[in-house]
Amino acid sequence: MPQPIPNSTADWNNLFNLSAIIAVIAVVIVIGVMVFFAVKYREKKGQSKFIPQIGLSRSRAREAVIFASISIILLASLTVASYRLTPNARFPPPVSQSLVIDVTAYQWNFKFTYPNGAQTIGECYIPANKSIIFNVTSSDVMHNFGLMDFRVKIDAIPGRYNVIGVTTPSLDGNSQLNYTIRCYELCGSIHSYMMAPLTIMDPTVFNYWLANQTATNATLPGG
Amino acid sequence: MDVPFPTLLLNLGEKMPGIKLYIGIWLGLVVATIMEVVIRSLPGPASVFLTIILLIAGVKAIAISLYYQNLRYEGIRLATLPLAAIIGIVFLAVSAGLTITMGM
Amino acid sequence: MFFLIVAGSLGMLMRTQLATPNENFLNPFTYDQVVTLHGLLMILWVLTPLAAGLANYIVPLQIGAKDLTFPRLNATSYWTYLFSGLLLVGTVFLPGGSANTGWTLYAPLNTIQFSPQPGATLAILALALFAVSVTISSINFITTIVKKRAKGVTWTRLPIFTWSILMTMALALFAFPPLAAGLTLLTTDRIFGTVFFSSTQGGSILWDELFWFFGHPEVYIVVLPALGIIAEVFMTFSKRPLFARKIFIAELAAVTILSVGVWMHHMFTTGVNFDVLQAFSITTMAISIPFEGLVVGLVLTLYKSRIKLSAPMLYCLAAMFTVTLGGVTGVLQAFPVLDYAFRGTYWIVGHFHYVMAGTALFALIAGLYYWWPKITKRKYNESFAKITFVISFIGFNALYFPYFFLLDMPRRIATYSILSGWASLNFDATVGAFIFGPAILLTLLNLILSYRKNESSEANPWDSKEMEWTGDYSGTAEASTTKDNSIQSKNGDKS
Amino acid sequence: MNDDEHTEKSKSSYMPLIIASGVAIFLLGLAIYIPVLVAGLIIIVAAVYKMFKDGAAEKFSGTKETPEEETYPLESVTNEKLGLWIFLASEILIFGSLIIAYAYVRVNSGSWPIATQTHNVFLGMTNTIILLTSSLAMILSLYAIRQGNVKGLKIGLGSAFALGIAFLVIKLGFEWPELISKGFTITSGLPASTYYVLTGLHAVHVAVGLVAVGYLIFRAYSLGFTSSKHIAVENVGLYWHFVDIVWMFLFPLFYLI
Repeated sequence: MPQPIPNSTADWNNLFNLSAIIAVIAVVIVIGVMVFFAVKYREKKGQSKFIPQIGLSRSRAREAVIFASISIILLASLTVASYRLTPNARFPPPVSQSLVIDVTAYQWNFKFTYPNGAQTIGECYIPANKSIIFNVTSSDVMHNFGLMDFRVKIDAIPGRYNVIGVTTPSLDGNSQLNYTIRCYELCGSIHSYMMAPLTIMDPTVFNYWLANQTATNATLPGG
Repeated sequence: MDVPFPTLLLNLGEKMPGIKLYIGIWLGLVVATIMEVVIRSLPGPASVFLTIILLIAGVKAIAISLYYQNLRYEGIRLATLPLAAIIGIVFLAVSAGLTITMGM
Repeated sequence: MFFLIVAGSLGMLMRTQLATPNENFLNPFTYDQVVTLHGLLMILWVLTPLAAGLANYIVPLQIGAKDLTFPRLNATSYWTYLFSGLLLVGTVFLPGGSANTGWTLYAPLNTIQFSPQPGATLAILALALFAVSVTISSINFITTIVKKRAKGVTWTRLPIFTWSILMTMALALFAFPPLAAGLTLLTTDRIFGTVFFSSTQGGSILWDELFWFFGHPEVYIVVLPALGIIAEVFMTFSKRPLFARKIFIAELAAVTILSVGVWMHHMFTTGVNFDVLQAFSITTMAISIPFEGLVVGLVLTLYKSRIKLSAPMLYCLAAMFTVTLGGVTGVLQAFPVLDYAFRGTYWIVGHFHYVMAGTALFALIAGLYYWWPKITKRKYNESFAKITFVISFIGFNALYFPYFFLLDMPRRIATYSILSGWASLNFDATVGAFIFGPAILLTLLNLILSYRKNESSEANPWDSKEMEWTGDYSGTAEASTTKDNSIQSKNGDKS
Repeated sequence: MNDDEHTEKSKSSYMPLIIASGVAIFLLGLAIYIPVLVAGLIIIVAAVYKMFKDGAAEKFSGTKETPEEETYPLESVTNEKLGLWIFLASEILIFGSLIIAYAYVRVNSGSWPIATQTHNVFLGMTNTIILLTSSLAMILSLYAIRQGNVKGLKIGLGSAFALGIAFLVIKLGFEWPELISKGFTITSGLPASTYYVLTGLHAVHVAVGLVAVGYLIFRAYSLGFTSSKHIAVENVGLYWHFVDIVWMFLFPLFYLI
């Protein structure tokens, strides 16, 4: 059964497609016109070098303004759209309604600390249908907590806590959902291998698992 | 762009005030320096010190650049260079400052 | 040139490494060094000085000066540049190797704790020396352009390329000192044990600020001369005046000024105050507007013209393509929310390779071809040039276009697993690299060969109207029309 | 870039090459092996001395613009002065960035030692006044030579030089040892780092300025300046005053606040 697409990803894809389409259109127009000119006005054999002047001495303020205003309108609309999405990641719902997980990145792995003090290294388990807040920091160099399946990233910076929030999708039929957390900032030799599986489980299963964690405060084998 | 430039301005760089002015400025600078130290020794909130003392420092710097570096007589066009640099620095300072104080 | 080849081959090494999953052609540490050196050399030691080198010869000609104002300083700048580059390349041979931090040298990975090898220190010092060199030459160029224009070369008649160089140098003057400051702090950190960037009191954000305050203008330092060259070549080969010349210059100026005010879009994911970031995302979009104006102006220059598709023209058309593509992808990154996904991925790599490797390199090659007869009095092999152009353009796109689909592949990873599904695209890219690299080498070969068989070219092979070719700086021909905003249009009339 | 080489050849001087290589070797040593650094230093000193001897520093100055050049909007400014001001602009940016870095880490780190307890305010103030006085001496010497008064020039330059030396002696000879004895060494955390780096870099600038002033004195005695020919005096003066201005900010930032 296919894994559901998280909301944040869906929104992101919409915005991306929208702007990508606009971008592609822009490129096609500009380049198309350029190539068209380049071909149409190509210098032909035996053609006189004399070309009739069309009023090019005149300033082109009007055209410039028109082009500028078109692009301003496009950009402004996209901006509004993008700012409507942004807060989901940067300003997640209040802590009271969400599960807060402290993430400590270090060379070269992630350590996840759950509200009840349980810790996992190199793998993360979160419940479905819940807003999760990752409280990201680093214990040595600058890393990046990248969750591309949710289209969110935040830098893990020593001496600083950065918050990133995601809302996990519902399992709809899957026993669990598997995603990958990657480091997206060059952090040393093993950077390429610095990743951690993110497993989304059914909330009850998750609570049971978490309870077990506290009971035997065993940290799972690191990945 | 190509306006003929008044020739009397051409040797402004050479024009210099009297020797007395220089010594006067120097006295002023020394007094300002001592004032900074005195102000520091006065009781009061640190933020006030900071503003006052930095203001004095700024005034001193301006005085030096205007008279000793002769900017006052070079005309504004040359002064635009340091001004541009200072504007850039202020911009960097403000942006960087915002990232500290309000950073989450 | 030498550095171009070195850096290029480093790039090839990387592509070889990434051609197939789980490749062990380079070990990760070596790979990181290769990444770092490739970035530093290409951006700083190749693209920036290539433009400066051209300008060094062309700008005096365009403004009718005998030479730059301070020949000695010019020489000093050149030698410091050369030695700094040699130092950087030399770091490879040191025990412990070179810097392995990527060209952004992010703190605190760049501190002595995390990259203890002396090579890293030397690389940083080389960078500082380079900054000195650039500052010297920017002083020289600005003074020259302001003070040494021949009679008649008023600001209105100043050629576009000279304009672009003037702005480039002003930008360099702004951008490099903060970098130098950051490098000073970093050096003292590494040598005298100060704790700026190893401290957790905002050390690494501080580096971001200082570095990107330099880093983003640097992009424009690389791109502005390219635009200048494109404008010159378009004017010459389409026999048309530049479309709306004054507006073009104004847009150049706008880009220059704005480019100082956008650097924080490199820090969208550092989690600093979000309002500031949004402000910077707006400035970033603001800068795209004059930039778009430049591109449109260039395209409309071709309207109703007589285009001669010589090699320089072809390269400029290619550069226009890449700058447009790179530009729009850049605009997408201006949105913080989109950038959350883009940051540190191969999408970014593709974007700035289109802007830098594409636009800058193609335009600079165009400039070399265009001014070659002027500089060396030699004719290069036109058809050979066209062939190499086609090859390199195909190779370029085969190399960098796949990057836009590697949206979730982290940059600067030495290898990746077969499961990631990145293998095929990476293989394409590598194939492209092995087309692109040799093509560039052939281009250089072509230029060198033109030396060997000394078939001298006529004074003005493109029968250009530009001053460096005609050698007429008086402007008397246009004296009647100083109000006219476009000198070349009158030239067109007379022709 | 071939074009640079072309310029270099046409000017046929190896001084730039020597200086550049000297600096490069210096940095090499700084990074790897200190004795190499000394070698680089020797090369630089030798080059500078050579320049003193044949007054090559004058040759670094630009070619004069002929009257039929467009120089708008800076007609009244000589090329050298313009170049120097551009250089000063970049210096402003460097020191500005450093001060920003200082403020940044200072605000970010919660606790910061009280300046007046760490640093010797009296020495700092003395140094400030010394620098101010040397600036005065500098400008007065320029004033003197504009009047054609060579003796005044020599006195002015001499006193400026002496005061600069005094500044360095107080800073490196008294202040830093005192601080280090207090355990306020360069490796002891951010306050020390910022202090030593900023004031150290400023001290380096003072030293460079001293070399330049020394060159002026040398010139004043050997080739001599006249009321019409003294661009070097003015430009070195500009630099000297700039170093002074920087200290105007460093002093309160480190000693008072």
